Amino acid sequence: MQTIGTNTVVKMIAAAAARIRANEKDLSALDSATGDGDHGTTICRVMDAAETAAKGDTSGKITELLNKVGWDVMSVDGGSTSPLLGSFFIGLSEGAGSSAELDAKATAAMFEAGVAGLRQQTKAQPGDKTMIDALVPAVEALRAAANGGADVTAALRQAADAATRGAQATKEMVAKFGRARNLGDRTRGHADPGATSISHIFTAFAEAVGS
Amino acid sequence: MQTIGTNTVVKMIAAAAARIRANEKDLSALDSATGDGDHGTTICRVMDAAETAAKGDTSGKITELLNKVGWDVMSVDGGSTSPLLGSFFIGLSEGAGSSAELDAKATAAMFEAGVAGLRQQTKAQPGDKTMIDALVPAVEALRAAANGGADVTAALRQAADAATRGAQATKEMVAKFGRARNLGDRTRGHADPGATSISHIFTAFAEAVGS
Amino acid sequence: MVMKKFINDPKNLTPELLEGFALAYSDKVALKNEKLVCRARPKDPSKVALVTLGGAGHEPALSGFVGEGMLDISVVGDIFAAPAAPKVFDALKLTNRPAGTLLVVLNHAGDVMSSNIAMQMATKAGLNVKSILTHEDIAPGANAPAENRRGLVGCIPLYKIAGAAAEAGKSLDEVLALAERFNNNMATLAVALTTATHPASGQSIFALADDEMEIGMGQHGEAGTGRSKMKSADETAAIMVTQLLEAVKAKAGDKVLVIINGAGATTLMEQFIIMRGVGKVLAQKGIVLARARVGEFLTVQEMGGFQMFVAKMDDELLKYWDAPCDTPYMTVR
Amino acid sequence: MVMKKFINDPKNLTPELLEGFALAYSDKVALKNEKLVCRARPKDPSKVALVTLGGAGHEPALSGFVGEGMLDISVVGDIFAAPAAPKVFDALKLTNRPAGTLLVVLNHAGDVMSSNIAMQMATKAGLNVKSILTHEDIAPGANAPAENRRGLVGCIPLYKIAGAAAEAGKSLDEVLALAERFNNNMATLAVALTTATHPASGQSIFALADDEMEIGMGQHGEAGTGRSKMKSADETAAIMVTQLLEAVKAKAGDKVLVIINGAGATTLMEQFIIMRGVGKVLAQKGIVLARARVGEFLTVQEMGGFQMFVAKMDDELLKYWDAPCDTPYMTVR
Ligand SMILES: Nc1ncnc2c1ncn2[C@@H]1O[C@H](COP(=O)(O)OP(=O)(O)O)[C@@H](O)[C@H]1O
Ligand SMILES: Nc1ncnc2c1ncn2[C@@H]1O[C@H](COP(=O)(O)OP(=O)(O)O)[C@@H](O)[C@H]1O
Ligand SMILES: [Mg+2]
Ligand SMILES: [Mg+2]
Ligand SMILES: [Mg+2]
Ligand SMILES: [Mg+2]
Repeated sequence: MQTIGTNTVVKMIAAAAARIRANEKDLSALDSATGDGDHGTTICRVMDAAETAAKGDTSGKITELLNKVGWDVMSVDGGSTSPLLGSFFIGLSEGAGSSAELDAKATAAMFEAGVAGLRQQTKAQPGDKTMIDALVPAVEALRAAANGGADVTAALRQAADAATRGAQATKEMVAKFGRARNLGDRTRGHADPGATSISHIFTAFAEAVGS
Repeated sequence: MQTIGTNTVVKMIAAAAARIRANEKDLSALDSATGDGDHGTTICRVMDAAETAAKGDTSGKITELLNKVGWDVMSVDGGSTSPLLGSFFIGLSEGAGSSAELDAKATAAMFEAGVAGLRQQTKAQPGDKTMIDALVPAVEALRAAANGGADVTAALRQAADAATRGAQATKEMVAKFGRARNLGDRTRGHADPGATSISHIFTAFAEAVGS
Repeated sequence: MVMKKFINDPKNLTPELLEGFALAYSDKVALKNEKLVCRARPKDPSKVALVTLGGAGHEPALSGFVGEGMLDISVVGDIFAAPAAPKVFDALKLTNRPAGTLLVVLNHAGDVMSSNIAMQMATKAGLNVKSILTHEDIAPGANAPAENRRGLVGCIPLYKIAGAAAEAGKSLDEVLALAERFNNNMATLAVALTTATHPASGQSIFALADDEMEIGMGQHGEAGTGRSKMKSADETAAIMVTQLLEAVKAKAGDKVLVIINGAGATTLMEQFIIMRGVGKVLAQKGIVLARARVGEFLTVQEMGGFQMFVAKMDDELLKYWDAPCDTPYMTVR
Repeated sequence: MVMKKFINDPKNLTPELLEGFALAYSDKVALKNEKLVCRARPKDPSKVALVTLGGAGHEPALSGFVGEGMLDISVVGDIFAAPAAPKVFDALKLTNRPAGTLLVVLNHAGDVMSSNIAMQMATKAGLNVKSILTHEDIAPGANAPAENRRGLVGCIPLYKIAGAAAEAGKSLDEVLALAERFNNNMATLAVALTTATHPASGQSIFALADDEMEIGMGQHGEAGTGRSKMKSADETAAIMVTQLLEAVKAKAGDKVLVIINGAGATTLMEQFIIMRGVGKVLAQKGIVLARARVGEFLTVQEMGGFQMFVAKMDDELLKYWDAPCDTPYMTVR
């Protein structure tokens, strides 16, 4: 696929929501090991809200669609996940600009704006065992692939693989943010639930675009 | 022994307190089966107070000694046991009158007044599975023995045996008073703790007088 | 289950807890004779005094409501055990006044015996004292003889109403008549979910299976009549409030006061959800929720469960319920 | 352990509990937009408003203190989870007034994010809003950076003091300055004994051995630093109050406010015994127990344990602490 438009964006979000729902129990179990055990529930509510907002879009504009998704995600009561992902989607909306179709480079720019939006809400850095550890490498891989001439499908595939590796790598890390922070060393050996969710979301994005 | 005086009364009360202390755990266990499990604790505190009051007597008069015992027992915080036994001892005090030495008949009259004092505080009747089921037959046996010409030692021995039989008989009864009442039929098969205490007290009285 | 409690010597539970309580609320209460919780600023002696008695271990319980507009003295016994009669008599002597004293007694055997003896002593001593017995538990049936019905959380709103009438300068007979009217129009039902440990003995006070609850259990684990499988909050609320409304003969248009009294471990979250369930039944029946309170008033250590209290109110009762009071655990402006 | 709670559908816990709460206290609070707990009789708009936010499941928690003299609006999230930023912004719009609004935020990641976003939205919308962050937990050390220190029960006396200053007509800057002074002179330490079950998931939120306690555990079972064998009430009280007094730099002659905040299952009996232990240490050090409160303000379901709070007070802070207020769970005459 060379470019993505609103229809594809809706498909991507719906696929991500479906994949998150299928993994709800696992994600809560991961959060039980390092945090308070509710991440599966919260990320499901967040992605359900995102899906509903995306499917309900009547503007036909990527930026407006994503802005609505962002606010609706932000409106979910649920600890850290909803402001973080809400800001991510609002960032995507800002990054999408007025384009109706985004090629690989424009997609990379959109996701970079998403990361910037999310990072406004937290001081967490790569290595701190948070969703950032999946998100940052994913978007870096996306940018690298786009700059290297890959199409959207291939670039998102690269991003998904990087997100999955990033989430895996959190196993070796000690949590410095979120409710896991207090467990310190005891978090080692468990993947971060938020990072794992991000890897599911990017994997679903890639599949939705690829298929 | 033909008569009892203050010294013997002190000895009787001290013996009863010692025997109750030796059975504290068992008495609480009985109360656990039918009530709230505190009877051992409470009856110990009651009899400790009785012993201290008796030993501290300086009046040399049975009625004053028992009146002090009664009030001090009554002053123990502890559910039903302290007003019941406090009233019993105050009744004994009233029954003792001004005599310095009590023969078997006078002893029987004293204990009858004790029973009357206790029964002012409760509507429980024989058969209701309370301390009355040991106390009433004990004092009836005491009266019968005294009327039959027995001396104090023999009469108290009869009373102790009747109290023990009375306490045993409560096993077959269903509680109608106290905290055991709510358990109804489930109290069958367990001796009443209060009646068991009374049997210990009379047994100790008889031993103190006999020895 | 092992007992896990912050205590020192189990023998000193009651004096220590009272000391800490009086320390925290020294502006409102003062301890006398170790176990008499008295108002820090005594009531004007021209007004009727209110005294009550009961065991410890149910905090805030009776002593939590000593202060302006409620109780003058709470006589404290030991853990789950009535105070001795001479102490109750001491309290009656302390409040002795021409206006008289009302002694409020909850129907529990030990409390009744101690107060009977204390009342006899007071009468002999020529004190002007009357007493009232609360017995609003409907677990044995709303029509069971009064002597078989325990006094539960209903004593606390009764202190509030009688206390307000006393502050308003009503005579002993008037305060008693008002308290009796309230007493005759109130009902409580308790439900238990999980047991508590007796803080002195460390023993569980009863046992329920993991999926069982029991409606009608008393303040000390006394067995009730309604053991059943766990029910939802709405079902539980509906069963209980229906019986309570029937017991007080409330009909459409009547005004009721409802109190949800947590036993210990049951959360306010749950109590609010129960309250919501009560509200639904009241709305269906057209009965007016005139006033409500939700919280822990009379507890049973860390027991899971609650007491539900309903009283049918008239304008005079509501006036005294709304009157100001200032105690450690109930203040009305 | 199996969860035994009076609930209906676990998905509806928060709206149902809020409905029951608002029903019981309809004279004091009213629900708006399902999860904004507002004063039933709004404050005079010429006075500064106070808004706060936080998860549910900690009842009475923040919403219990909405009313005259304390909070104007409490924005409620879900069980143990912060409310969404747009709801916080809704509350700020509702209280919008020239006198301004103070947003009180407890230092928990979700709450901080939501309130940061809401503050950005408010600033964009031209509202006159300032915010204050409570972070008085000393579990990570009294000198740990503020961002690592959680906001615990200290928010509640802060609402009281800032709320009283607002009622007294102080400006937003004055209210904020006073609140900051209190904020900088308070410290809290929590101790846990037994776990609680998350009422939606039914899972235990942490585990401790039968003979263990943990000093420093957070509001949601977040691990602390001081796991140890069970200690007596006096030992526990002494360890905790000593650290707290040090944290607020209290010295002989200073006046302190102490709050013992039960976590859920720990009885008032125990809390009073702890209070007595605190009193002994204060007496030794010649520090004055100026004011105290003992009870459940911010709970963690049926968790066993408590939070101990100490604040160094001056005359102005005491004046506002003593000022009248009228909320469901704190009333001062
Ligand atoms: N301050 C933070 N910065 C970045 N990510 C965070 C932060 N706090 C939490 N997270 C992410 O959120 C995940 C937990 O989400 P969730 O369980 O829904 O929220 P909560 O921690 O409020 O219960 C963590 O695994 C982590 O990836
Ligand atoms: N109303 C009563 N009349 C006579 N005896 C009673 C009554 N109530 C209790 N008892 C006696 O007291 C005993 C229990 O005593 P105890 O456990 O000390 O008091 P409580 O029942 O207050 O815990 C019972 O076994 C019974 O013999
Ligand atoms: Mg979580
Ligand atoms: Mg007993
Ligand atoms: Mg008892
Ligand atoms: Mg959470």
